Amino acid sequence: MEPPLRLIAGNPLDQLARTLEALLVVASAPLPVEELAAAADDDPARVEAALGLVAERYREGRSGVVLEHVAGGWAFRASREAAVACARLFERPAQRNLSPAAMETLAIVAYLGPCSRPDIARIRGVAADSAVAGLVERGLIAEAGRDDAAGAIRYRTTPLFERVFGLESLSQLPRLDDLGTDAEEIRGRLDAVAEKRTA
Amino acid sequence: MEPPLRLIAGNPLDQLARTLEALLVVASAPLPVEELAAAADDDPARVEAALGLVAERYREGRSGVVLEHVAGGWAFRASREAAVACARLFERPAQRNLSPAAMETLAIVAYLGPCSRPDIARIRGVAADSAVAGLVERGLIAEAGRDDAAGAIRYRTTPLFERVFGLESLSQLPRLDDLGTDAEEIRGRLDAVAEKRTA
Amino acid sequence: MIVRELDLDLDAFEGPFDLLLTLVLKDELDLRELDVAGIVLAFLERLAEREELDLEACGEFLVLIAALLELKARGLFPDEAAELADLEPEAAAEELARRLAEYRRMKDAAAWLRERLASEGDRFFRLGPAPLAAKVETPLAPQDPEQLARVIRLLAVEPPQVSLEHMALRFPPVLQFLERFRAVLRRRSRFDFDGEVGRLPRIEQAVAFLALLELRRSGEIRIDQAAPFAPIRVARAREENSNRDERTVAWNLRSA
Repeated sequence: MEPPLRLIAGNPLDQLARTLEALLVVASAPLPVEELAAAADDDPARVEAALGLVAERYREGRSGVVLEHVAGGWAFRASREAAVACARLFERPAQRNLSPAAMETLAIVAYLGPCSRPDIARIRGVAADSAVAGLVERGLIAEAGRDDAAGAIRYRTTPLFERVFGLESLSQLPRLDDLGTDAEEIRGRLDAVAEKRTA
Repeated sequence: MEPPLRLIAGNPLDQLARTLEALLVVASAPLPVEELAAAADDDPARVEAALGLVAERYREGRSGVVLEHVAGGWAFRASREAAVACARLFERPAQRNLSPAAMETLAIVAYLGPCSRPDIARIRGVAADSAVAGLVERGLIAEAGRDDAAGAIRYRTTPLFERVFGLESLSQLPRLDDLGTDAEEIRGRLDAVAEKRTA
Repeated sequence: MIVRELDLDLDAFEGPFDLLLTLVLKDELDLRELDVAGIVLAFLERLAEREELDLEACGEFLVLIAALLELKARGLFPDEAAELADLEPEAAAEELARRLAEYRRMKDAAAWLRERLASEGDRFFRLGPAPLAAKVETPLAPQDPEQLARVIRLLAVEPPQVSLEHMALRFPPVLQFLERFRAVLRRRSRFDFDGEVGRLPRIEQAVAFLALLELRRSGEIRIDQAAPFAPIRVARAREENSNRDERTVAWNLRSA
């Protein structure tokens, strides 16, 4: 362990920092700053400053409990160095055996959500019913109402998805434009094939 | 905050103490020493000693996270000085709303009268097991005998449901004359659409 | 190499290709759940293990997989098949390229997620309430009953019209063609495949072709074709074989 953080006794933020620690250890989901401020009955700007103290105390290498900003809020988790010990004790049903079909379905819902099973089947070329059911059961996606026109149930990713994948929000996903090949390039290849055939 | 605990860097128990912190922060129930030792892959006596370090670091007045020894083993809890803040945290989400799946399930049971899970799943086109379980837990629907044919448990709405929706009785539900004049007719209509949807 | 004995290990199906075809034809396996690319890969792998190119196997495979693909495409996109067909070739190519690009991007997004999960998988956190936290009940806010009516009305929304073309996909069981061809061969010793089924919809022709392969496999018939695209001539095999093999075929179909 590194030498512990020296907090000046009587630092006016100390008590707020301890309150935040308490809130974070009982919370069952990441807490946004506004929610922490409301519970601590304090100013959001002061809460942000106190979170800095807490983050310094609970960081990888210094502590087995680590503060992280994830899924739109702040949460405690286990340090990475303790992952093997944690794995011996706890199962992680959310991420067990995610098949390629499930991963593709998850990607489609994350990028295009809310979207329905027919939408997903359209892109994947394979019906997605069982993949969708599996992801719902794992809590990675959830129903988000029905499509007004066709009446199909639509799905979106859950905060658990962001937490499992370590994302602060969906905006942290890489931009679609930066992924894969664009339509122009594929079009070029199709044309090349067609020319060969007619030649 | 009191001056932080001075752990001698390189204390052989430090790493074990950090592992224990990690295990305790992800546990959802108190952990007995044997379980901690098995997960940390270490000796129970050493685990006891390391727990002493952890208890010293996480104690009332020093930290908002407090290590507590209860009947079932060891667990983290919030410090007493943060009790008011924690109470505010848990009181706040009073405006909880129903998920789309729960609302749909509830509407089906309210309009069609006693329905079994298979009935609901057929009409929705997707399983409703967790929605049904959630509504039962919230007391909005309750068991109402068994299906004549298949013997499946049927559910009906409760007086709490009527209170939450501000209804004196089910006859006050908004009319759905465009779909049918009684429960049987509406059920027939929904069944027909559901069949088309799966075709 | 016998195409129909090709061993498959797919998400939706595990077993020989033959059984898969039978299940599809008997409507016991949803074609929409089937990864056709997986079948192609399995075939190519098997092909690569051999030194020589087995032309007969390739031909048979192409016919079968094309039939499967067409069935599946129509099942998945009942409306769009017609939509694409209505487009000018130029616009159709553009649309196809757009869809392929979208598909590729999603494949890459899935790969990114997989890597992310691998690198973030050592972050453990608690799911659900803390061990010693007071159990809290979050009371429901007062609700508007109109929501219930709205939800039921959405459930009564008619799904998009399924094109009639889709109805034509209710394709006949392969057994029907087995019997039809046997009946023809009882009257005549040979017949022309196109002459017999040429006027049927393409889907039924595909099923008829499967029946033809089945009959040849069991030794009931001989098939001749002078050149590619030339008429397929079907002839009775020797009598003594047919009785025994008829039983085998019936058994195969029933047991599948």
